[in-house]
Amino acid sequence: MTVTASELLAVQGSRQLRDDTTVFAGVGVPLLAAALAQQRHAPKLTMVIEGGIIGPRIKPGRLPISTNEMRAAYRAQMLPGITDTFLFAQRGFLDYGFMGGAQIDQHGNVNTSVLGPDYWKPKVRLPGTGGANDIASLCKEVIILTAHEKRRFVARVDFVTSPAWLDGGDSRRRAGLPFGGVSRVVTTLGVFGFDPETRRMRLDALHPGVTREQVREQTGFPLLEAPEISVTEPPTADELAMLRALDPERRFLG
Amino acid sequence: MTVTASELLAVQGSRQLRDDTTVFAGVGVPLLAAALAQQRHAPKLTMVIEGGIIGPRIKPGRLPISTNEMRAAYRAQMLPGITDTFLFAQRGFLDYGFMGGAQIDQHGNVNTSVLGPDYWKPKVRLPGTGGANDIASLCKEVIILTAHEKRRFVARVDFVTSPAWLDGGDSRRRAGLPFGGVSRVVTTLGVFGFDPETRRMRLDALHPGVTREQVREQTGFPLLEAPEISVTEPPTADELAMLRALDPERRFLG
Amino acid sequence: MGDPALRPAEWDFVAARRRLEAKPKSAGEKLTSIDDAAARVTEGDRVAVGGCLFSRTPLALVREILRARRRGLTLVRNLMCTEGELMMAAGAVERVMTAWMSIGLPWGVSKVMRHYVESGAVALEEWSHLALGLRFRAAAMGVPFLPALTMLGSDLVAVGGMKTVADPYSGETLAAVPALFPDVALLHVHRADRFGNSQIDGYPHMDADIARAAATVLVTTEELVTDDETRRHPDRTVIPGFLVDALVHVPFGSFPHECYGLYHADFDHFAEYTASIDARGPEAAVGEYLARYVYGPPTWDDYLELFGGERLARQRAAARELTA
Amino acid sequence: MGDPALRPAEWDFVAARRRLEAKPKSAGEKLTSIDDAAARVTEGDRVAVGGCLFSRTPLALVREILRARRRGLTLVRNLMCTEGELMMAAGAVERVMTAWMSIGLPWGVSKVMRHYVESGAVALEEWSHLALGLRFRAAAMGVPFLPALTMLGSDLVAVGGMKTVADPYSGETLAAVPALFPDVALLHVHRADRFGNSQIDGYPHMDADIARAAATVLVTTEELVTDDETRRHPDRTVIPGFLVDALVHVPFGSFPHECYGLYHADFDHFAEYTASIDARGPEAAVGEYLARYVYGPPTWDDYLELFGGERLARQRAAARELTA
Repeated sequence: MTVTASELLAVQGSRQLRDDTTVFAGVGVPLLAAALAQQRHAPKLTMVIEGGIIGPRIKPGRLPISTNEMRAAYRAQMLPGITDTFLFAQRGFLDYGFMGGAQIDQHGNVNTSVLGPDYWKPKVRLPGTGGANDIASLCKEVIILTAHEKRRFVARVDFVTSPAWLDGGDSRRRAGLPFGGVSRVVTTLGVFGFDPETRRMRLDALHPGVTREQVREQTGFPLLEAPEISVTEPPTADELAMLRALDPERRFLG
Repeated sequence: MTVTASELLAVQGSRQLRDDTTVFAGVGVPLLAAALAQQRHAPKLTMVIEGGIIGPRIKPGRLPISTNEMRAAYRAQMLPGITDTFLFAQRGFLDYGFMGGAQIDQHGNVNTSVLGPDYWKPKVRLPGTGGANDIASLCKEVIILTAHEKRRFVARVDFVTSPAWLDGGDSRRRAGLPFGGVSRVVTTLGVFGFDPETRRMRLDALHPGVTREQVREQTGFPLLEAPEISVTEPPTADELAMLRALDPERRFLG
Repeated sequence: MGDPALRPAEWDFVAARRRLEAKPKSAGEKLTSIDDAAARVTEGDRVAVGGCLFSRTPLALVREILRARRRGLTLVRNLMCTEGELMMAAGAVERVMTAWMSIGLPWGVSKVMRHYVESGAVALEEWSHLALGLRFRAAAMGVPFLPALTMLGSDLVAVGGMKTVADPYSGETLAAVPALFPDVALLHVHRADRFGNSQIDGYPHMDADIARAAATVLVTTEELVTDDETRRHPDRTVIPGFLVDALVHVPFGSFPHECYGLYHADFDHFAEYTASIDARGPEAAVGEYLARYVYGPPTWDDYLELFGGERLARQRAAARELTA
Repeated sequence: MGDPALRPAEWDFVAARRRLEAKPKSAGEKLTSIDDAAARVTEGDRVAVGGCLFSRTPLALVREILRARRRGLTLVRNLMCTEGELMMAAGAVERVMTAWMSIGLPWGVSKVMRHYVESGAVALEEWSHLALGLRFRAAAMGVPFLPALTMLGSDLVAVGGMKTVADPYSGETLAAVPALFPDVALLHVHRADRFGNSQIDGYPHMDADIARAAATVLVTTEELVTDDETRRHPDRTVIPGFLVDALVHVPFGSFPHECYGLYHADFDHFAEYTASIDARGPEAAVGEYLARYVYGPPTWDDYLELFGGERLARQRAAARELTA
């Protein structure tokens, strides 16, 4: 069986998480990636879910489709309510925010609100921020997992739903966001960081077999490149076995 | 058996409470007065206690001596925590604040902090505000129950622990307290209100057998007098029987 | 419609408090019928809906409000789901304030929401999830705003008209998330006594704050218990009786949405519902749905019969398995 | 001593957050010994004490800190009781921040508090009860202040140096209650698993906020349970394991103070204690008490033996009767 795009994202995403940390994870691939990390190399990782859920045990084959349902809360350690869950992030207790994104720009800002120039007359109305804005504002570090497609990777998002580095430089700090920011974008093509000065997106690593040209073709803005671009380790048999056991019906793994 | 000072305060205090309301009551005589009101004429009254206790059943003979003990929480309807209990008052849910006071002045301000002119070098250090300041700031209406003694009724308290009408006039509103204020002072000699303009203390009613002169002698500032000073109804046999049944060991009734 | 200015009634804590002060706060009987409860929602009200997404949604109350043909409502809910779609399609709502609206990942972006919002029929005022939570909490605390570190720098600030505040100690700029005082709160809980003391199991969502924020509080409960029972576990009570205006006993009052520990959401029903929308378009499909599930069955029991006892038992078993 | 200015470390939310960010937030083992836990309190720390008055006071931790002869502490507790008196008499504390201090109505104004405060040995910084609660809550929320309507107009404002803030929406002036970030929190709970997930029965006091506000969190628990057990009732957990630094299993860890549902406060003991103070004066009487109850018995079990099993059983029965 070949590795699907979702499997690649989940495995590469899971490797970003250290042990003895907390991760605010969205449902779908982010939650799978967090569960994989917990099983493989980060047993003392705590998963936090937006519906007000701390430390659930993810039941193989019973993955939640929303952050507000009993499968997301399965054998949880605590159910503190939604507002108080976000306040853990605001206080500084949540190390990682792990999220997807409809549209992302060269400074890591994400749009999940509207397509088109006028918020009040949207060309396409998307579902909205949910907790994405809060995760992007409040977690110590945000990691975005997303398919790498030209229509998603735009120079400037139509609407900044979730702030990363805003206009780059110190504009995030000046906007009143002293903490956090997007540290990594893990895509189906590679792993990206941000230049510490300009806060423009930078190619750090390519997945095996992916070329810089492919990345450039699928990116709607000029990318910076790290001095040395590494190649990621492909998903191991172990990682894939664990991951596939979590989602045997392949509802999220494709 | 004659009526003790505490019995008089409890009965006269209880009559101030209407049905279908909530009362934030201190332990001791205020709580006894609230329990009597609930038994006699206000069955749909909810008692709220500072320790984070809503709607307890006061168990005869097992009256609490603090707001933070199991007897105060006996058969309570809710235990929301201390901060959230005060926030009910701030939001406007608590109709009456029912409290005592060490030192009270002509504008109803109460001192339970320090005696002497310098807070940091007190002549006598008293226990402090507890929740009295909050009750005085936040309840819709505050009723003070106290023994009437000259050393307690002073022109100006040494220290404003619990604000009533501050310097009179609209000074309470100007200080940032748009709600509440002391409406009544029920003492061992009579019932007092405040002039709606000057917010100076005013004699409204005398307990049976008490003269204006007695009141003046026991008050350290000039008192206003209502155009018609009424005489309160003495405690009825019913009221006294109910009250005494609540405190058969006379731990608070003296 | 596209007016970004905050309406003062949302954050006016002095007026909101005066409104509460004028109201009896009784420890007495609150039990009534669903239509009497729903009748307390009036034209143009700002209505806050408890639960979250398809969890503990007060659907029996929502249904009854639609049956009473209320119009011009502003609907406030952190994550909106089918209840919002029904309100939009029924023409009951002119504005929603939310952080997110659709049903869930498998069913994609809500076509109903897109139809009514993109056409301009309904304004969707978006706030971040935490910001909406803090709006309720500020109101619950009786203050006009709460300082926060969220939403700043994003384009959401301009949508809702949020302001900032300088911390008087450090001088740092913080978001000043404005209070949101609803006219009415609709809530569904696990158990309550007839005096309105209400207990919730599992995830509490934002219901406790919403109950404190609103001027009028309407509650449906899965189970009606004696007050001896609520008093046995006072540390489980999240809404005190004195702030409840009307209580209705409605088992399965959130169905086909879920109620933690009691019944699982009916995903098959969502799939049928969205398939019908895909096939016939939002207006026709939801119109039929309203006729069949809302305007048709006179009582909630009649409504539940459309699902059938077997379906209810299946969903109950699924919930038990996940929470036992 | 009489410095009314707020110390920036109390409200500096940026520094407080950086401190948390630098610390591992682990789901791993937290179980340790009482002396290892107490060793995490260092000279000059701002120590927040959970519970309230004589309820759920973390007395085993307080005792161990006194045994370790810590000095220069600032003690923060909403209503202070005998634990504060012991800390004062032992010379451990130079400042207390509280709303009220004594034992309870029958025992009058604390002579120990009067002695040490009136002599200038200890500064007593007074805040209203709600204000102290909001100081912890602001810190728990990670913000430098919370707006409120309390304390304004009173002389307490000048004592603590509280400022005001203008509501950016209405222009009204509100109290800006400053955050209070403690260095260490001492808490006693009903049950916890070895990973620190902690549950409290009955009145929760301010413990949940204190745990979120502090940089280091030390917990003692009446009962040590498996995490299967805490996971069975996740809606009872008030402190998540990832923020707990040390957990110690200490049955009767609050005695002679009470623990809701488990044991009643020992009023006879308070009466003996205060009678001794009345007879011999604060320094001599509390000095003897410290020798007998704190410095003498090497372990908490030895300490409990001074009360005796019969006394403990009696206090347990009294609690059961009131909460059954």
